[in-house]
Amino acid sequence: MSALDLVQLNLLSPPILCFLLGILATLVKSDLRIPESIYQALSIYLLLSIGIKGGAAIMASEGSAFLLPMGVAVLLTGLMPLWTYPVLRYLGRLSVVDAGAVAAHYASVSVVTFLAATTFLQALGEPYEGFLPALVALMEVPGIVVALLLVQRISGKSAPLLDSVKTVLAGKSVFLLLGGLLVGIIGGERGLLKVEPFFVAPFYGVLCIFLLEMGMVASRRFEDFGKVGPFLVVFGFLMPIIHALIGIYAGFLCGMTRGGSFVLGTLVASASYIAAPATIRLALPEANPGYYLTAALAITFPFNLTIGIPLYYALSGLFFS
Amino acid sequence: MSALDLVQLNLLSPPILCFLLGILATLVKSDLRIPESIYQALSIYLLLSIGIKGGAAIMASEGSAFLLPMGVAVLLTGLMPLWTYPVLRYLGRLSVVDAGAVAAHYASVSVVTFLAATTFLQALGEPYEGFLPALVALMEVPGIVVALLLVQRISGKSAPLLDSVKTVLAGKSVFLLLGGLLVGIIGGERGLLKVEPFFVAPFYGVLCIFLLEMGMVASRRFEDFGKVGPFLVVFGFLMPIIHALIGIYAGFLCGMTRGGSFVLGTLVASASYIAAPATIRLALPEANPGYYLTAALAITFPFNLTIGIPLYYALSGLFFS
Amino acid sequence: MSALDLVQLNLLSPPILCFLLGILATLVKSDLRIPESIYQALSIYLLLSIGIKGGAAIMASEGSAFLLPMGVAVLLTGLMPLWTYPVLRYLGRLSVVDAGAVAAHYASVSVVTFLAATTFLQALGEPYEGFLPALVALMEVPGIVVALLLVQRISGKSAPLLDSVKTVLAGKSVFLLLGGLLVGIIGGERGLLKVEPFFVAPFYGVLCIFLLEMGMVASRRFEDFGKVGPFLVVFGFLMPIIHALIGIYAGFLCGMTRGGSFVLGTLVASASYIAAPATIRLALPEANPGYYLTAALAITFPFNLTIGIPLYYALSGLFFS
Amino acid sequence: MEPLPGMEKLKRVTIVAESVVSERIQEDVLRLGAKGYTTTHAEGRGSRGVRASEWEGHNVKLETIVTPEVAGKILKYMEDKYFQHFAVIAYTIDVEVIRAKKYR
Amino acid sequence: MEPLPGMEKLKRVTIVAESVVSERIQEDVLRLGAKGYTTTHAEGRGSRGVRASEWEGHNVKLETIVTPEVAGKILKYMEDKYFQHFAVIAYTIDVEVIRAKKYR
Amino acid sequence: MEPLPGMEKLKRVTIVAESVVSERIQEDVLRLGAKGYTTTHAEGRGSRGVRASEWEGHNVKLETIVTPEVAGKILKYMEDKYFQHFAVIAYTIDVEVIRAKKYR
Ligand SMILES: Nc1ncnc2c1ncn2[C@@H]1O[C@H](COP(=O)(O)O)[C@@H](O)[C@H]1O
Ligand SMILES: Nc1ncnc2c1ncn2[C@@H]1O[C@H](COP(=O)(O)O)[C@@H](O)[C@H]1O
Ligand SMILES: Nc1ncnc2c1ncn2[C@@H]1O[C@H](COP(=O)(O)O)[C@@H](O)[C@H]1O
Ligand code: NA
Ligand code: NA
Ligand code: NA
Repeated sequence: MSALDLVQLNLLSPPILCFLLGILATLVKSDLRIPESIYQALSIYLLLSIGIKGGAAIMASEGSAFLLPMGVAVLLTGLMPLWTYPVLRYLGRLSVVDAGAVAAHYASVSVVTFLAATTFLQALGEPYEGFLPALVALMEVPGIVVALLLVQRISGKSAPLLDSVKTVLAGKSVFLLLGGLLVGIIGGERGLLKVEPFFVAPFYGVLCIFLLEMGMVASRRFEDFGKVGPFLVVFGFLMPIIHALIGIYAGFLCGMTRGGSFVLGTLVASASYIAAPATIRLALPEANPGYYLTAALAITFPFNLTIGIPLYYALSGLFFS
Repeated sequence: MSALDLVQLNLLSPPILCFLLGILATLVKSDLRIPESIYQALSIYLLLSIGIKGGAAIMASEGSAFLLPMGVAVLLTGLMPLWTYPVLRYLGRLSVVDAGAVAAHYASVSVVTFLAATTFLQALGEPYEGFLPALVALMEVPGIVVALLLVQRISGKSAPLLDSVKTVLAGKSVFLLLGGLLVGIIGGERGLLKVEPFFVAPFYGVLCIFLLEMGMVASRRFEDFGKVGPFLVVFGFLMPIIHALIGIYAGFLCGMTRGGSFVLGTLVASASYIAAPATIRLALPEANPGYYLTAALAITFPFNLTIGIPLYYALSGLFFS
Repeated sequence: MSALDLVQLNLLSPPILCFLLGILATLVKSDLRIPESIYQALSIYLLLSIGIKGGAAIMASEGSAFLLPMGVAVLLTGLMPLWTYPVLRYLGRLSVVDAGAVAAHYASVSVVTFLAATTFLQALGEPYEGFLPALVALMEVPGIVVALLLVQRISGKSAPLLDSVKTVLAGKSVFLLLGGLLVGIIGGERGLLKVEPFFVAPFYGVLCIFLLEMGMVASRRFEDFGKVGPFLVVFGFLMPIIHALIGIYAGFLCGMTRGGSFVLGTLVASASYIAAPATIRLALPEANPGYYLTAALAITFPFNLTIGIPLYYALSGLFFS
Repeated sequence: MEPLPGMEKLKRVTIVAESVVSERIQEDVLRLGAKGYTTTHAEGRGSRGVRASEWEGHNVKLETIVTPEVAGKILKYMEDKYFQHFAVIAYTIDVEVIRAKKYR
Repeated sequence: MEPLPGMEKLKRVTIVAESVVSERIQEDVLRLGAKGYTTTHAEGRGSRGVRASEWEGHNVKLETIVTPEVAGKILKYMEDKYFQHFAVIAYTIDVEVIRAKKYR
Repeated sequence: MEPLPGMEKLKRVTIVAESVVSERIQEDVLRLGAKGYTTTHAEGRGSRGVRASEWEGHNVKLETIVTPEVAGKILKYMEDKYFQHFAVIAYTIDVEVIRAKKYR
């Protein structure tokens, strides 16, 4: 498949079309709104569903093939602030807290980007490891913690780190992912079977509605591009590509399939706009959400969803061929 | 099938039973309420789903068989104010704006009435054209615009017509229908397949809950019958029958199936209570919602849903036999 | 199957796991919240779905096999206050209104406990009568009315009993159950078929989300254990077991299957935390919700859901073997 | 602070009540002379703690603009009828309105 | 009652409007000089009765803290532009704020 | 305007805060002496603009009826603790209540 075919395959899938429709809704000033409670219900559904499927897949997988990739993914995610922070601080000239805050977001992951990546693989008919949803849960937290530690180290003031770790672990997104994992692991294949018509079959349709809303949310922030300055815009487009390459290569080294390595790469490339913002807002209140949210939500997220995913898949061909 | 059998077939289907249950809820003063956000979520689901299915059906249909019926449907809808306005103004003695407002509602369409008509055909096992959902999207707007133009002409004052056209096009109901159409057309059969377990399979169940709410909404306005005067009550029952005959005949002339012509007739017979009220409220604020909403929502809508649909189907037998 | 196997079978099913997850969410102080409108939508879905399935099952059942069990269930439920009231008043030393209020709750039923019982039977592969959902609807009301009558008798003041009966009958939970029954009876098998992908297939998944919320709701009240005193805590654990035995035996005498008798027993053992509290709050405002809600919701409900159900099933072996 | 020119002083009564009684209170308020009211969903904490049940929803906040006389009547009625057994609070605030006759 | 020490008096304008006009009113309010506003979903009863439609949602309540001058302008504008045809009410309340310059 | 007979004057403190800090503020308010509070979901516009994220929900409006002393304490605390970094506003209104001892 040519690069253009890949882009097209991605852009023309209903979830991504709905994302673009959401952007259009903002552009034509439609009065369409997804009520807040519905947005929350959809999130709860998606997170729990990912967790349960991941858990059931772990139980179904033979041996412990998932341990190495998991360890590597967690490590990678934990290390990311070590290079993103300096880039942001010294190349981007952000303040200590702002650099730390942005680093935290890029060192965590975006659940919806993950879903878009797996949707893409399914359309392509390319297989991937079933335990990947478990990765999402594990990759959300470490990078945030490391970034906070870094800021604490550098600025010298003792932020309430333990509090932050508790906040992020008990925060609803991580709680639902891990909780779903538990339900999936304990309930196993048999449990999954009973709830399959709810948690599995309608999943992609629900994702469509969710992405419709995400399109509106992201595009409402497009106008903030000007405020964040050119550096952060470039960062938001380039950094994910570099991260994707690192992630794909890591997957390759762990012996994962091409599909799995591509998903891992996309996860590494993605920036959190759910777990991270909530945690950072409380742990580093002096950091400007105008920087970290705009970069993660209005630049990197739409980029990954539309161009990034087919690009990373094409790039994964460099390692697998 | 006898006329009575048809009425029974319609009334005893779960969606219509739920509509009646909603009316009952108001009568026995139940504290049952569908939360506003749920009502909005159900609407978004239904509209998007209709659009996507219509779009995919257009792509699946061979040739351009849908062009003629579409053109005719749009034309018909655009012409409707030309006779409903004078009837309302001179027979009904409504003021210029009130007559224009009511005409706008009857010259647009009701999405839920459309759904009830197709449900009925499915219960009957009668086939119909797959592109019909696209008709719904196209028939919502023109009649409203023409009615507004008419009022502007007659009253001499220049209403902000362009604004109104924008309002109704970017309005959530039209936006979702057209947006869904686009997603369906671009995503095609293959896209539909992925979202089928969400947007297609549970559709009739969702419609049940929606109609439960509509029953409550409509019956809460039953007491306004007295306020609108006898003319509008008669108008609300008779006009749809005349419109249905026109619509069925138009379908017949276009070479549509009996099922398709019946649906077109029902669409023409229906009165909008979603796109039209929102637009009219802003474009003609001096018009009394007590007239147009009561007629469209508390008279014509329940009439079509219960008696109208089997009646129009029986009437379609006059042309097809 | 050993008793432990039964407990495990129950605890490890996804709905119960989600209930435990909800308790965990409160314990770790997660900020997870199910929005109120979603909770209400899920309830409406579950109640309507139970009703429709029950109604369709009644139509599908041959003869009038359901009449005897129904009559017995209603009678049993109506008699319950006659022994629970004295126990609460004289052993528990509650005031007249408080004893009456608690008695009313235990003489009604919990819909979700019913669902957990049938989920359990399905996991076990044990058959049960299809008309059982109809029982739920019928067993909600009589016990509440009798308890109110009793209080009225004893305290001598004429509470607005007719009002209360109207409140509970038109109250949303009873209205939806009975309304669903009607839709199911009138629409029959054929109607059910159309709405099956919405009302039947995803049911257990929806139940999971609902129980996640119930876990949070119940556990938020755990701290009230201290306030209600030791008697009510013991009552909340022991009374259900006695009631379960009575119910199972009644089912046995009516010639029901083991599965059906077990479900009847569980229903009798359950305490209402939906229809009863709303009615009692208005009819006996001087009764302390701290007693009746804590007992029904924070003690008996979690007990039945986790230990009670496998226990009652094991106990049903005493009669059927 | 002086009232803005052309405006008249009235009272706004605010009632926060557990949902189980909110529809009744809406009827009460109109019967006691209010010409309208505005309600919002609310949650809250107070001294009484427990409510009927989650299924009933949380609290409802009702605000109604009325003459001082009607305000007095409403507060009196709330006190007599609801304060003892239900989770209800009520208070008044001075407001300034245009076209006061809408509220009389 | 005396103002708390260090606080300044301003006006809070409250507008309850049927949802169909609520976004317009939000823009109006900012244009007329308000520095911010807070909105909540509301339902209500008044003299006019019917609204556009359920699909549009119910009412929106908007509260904005402003100087007396801006308050006067907003009320005047509401009266001229919305009172006749739309279900809209507006009134003011005296409030005390810290750091009043945020609202000027 | 004169207070209605039998009523006492108190302060109502209103706090509008981005949701990420709303639970903390609820605890703060009780700790500082309030006997209860009422919250509603709110949205809004102000000078600071961006919030944590949509996933956190919008703003929460909290209203609590307290004595002037407690009101002063709460405002002071909000100013010290939240005003600089969080999207939070706070102000007071004079209210009249029956049975003022519920709020003391
Ligand atoms: N001091 C207070 N300030 C504001 N609202 C209050 C206060 N006390 C109680 N409330 C509200 O009134 C409701 C009933 O209070 P209570 O009857 O004390 O439980 C609570 O849920 C709160 O919404
Ligand atoms: N006296 C009143 N007190 C409080 N709110 C009112 C009052 N009258 C009207 N409203 C609110 O204003 C909206 C429009 O009122 P109306 O234009 O009179 O129908 C109503 O839906 C209520 O939310
Ligand atoms: N002048 C104002 N009047 C009413 N509410 C305001 C005002 N300014 C800000 N707010 C509310 O306070 C929140 C935080 O404001 P800010 O910190 O200025 O962004 C906003 O989202 C509004 O809900
Ligand atoms: Na990342
Ligand atoms: Na029409
Ligand atoms: Na019971």
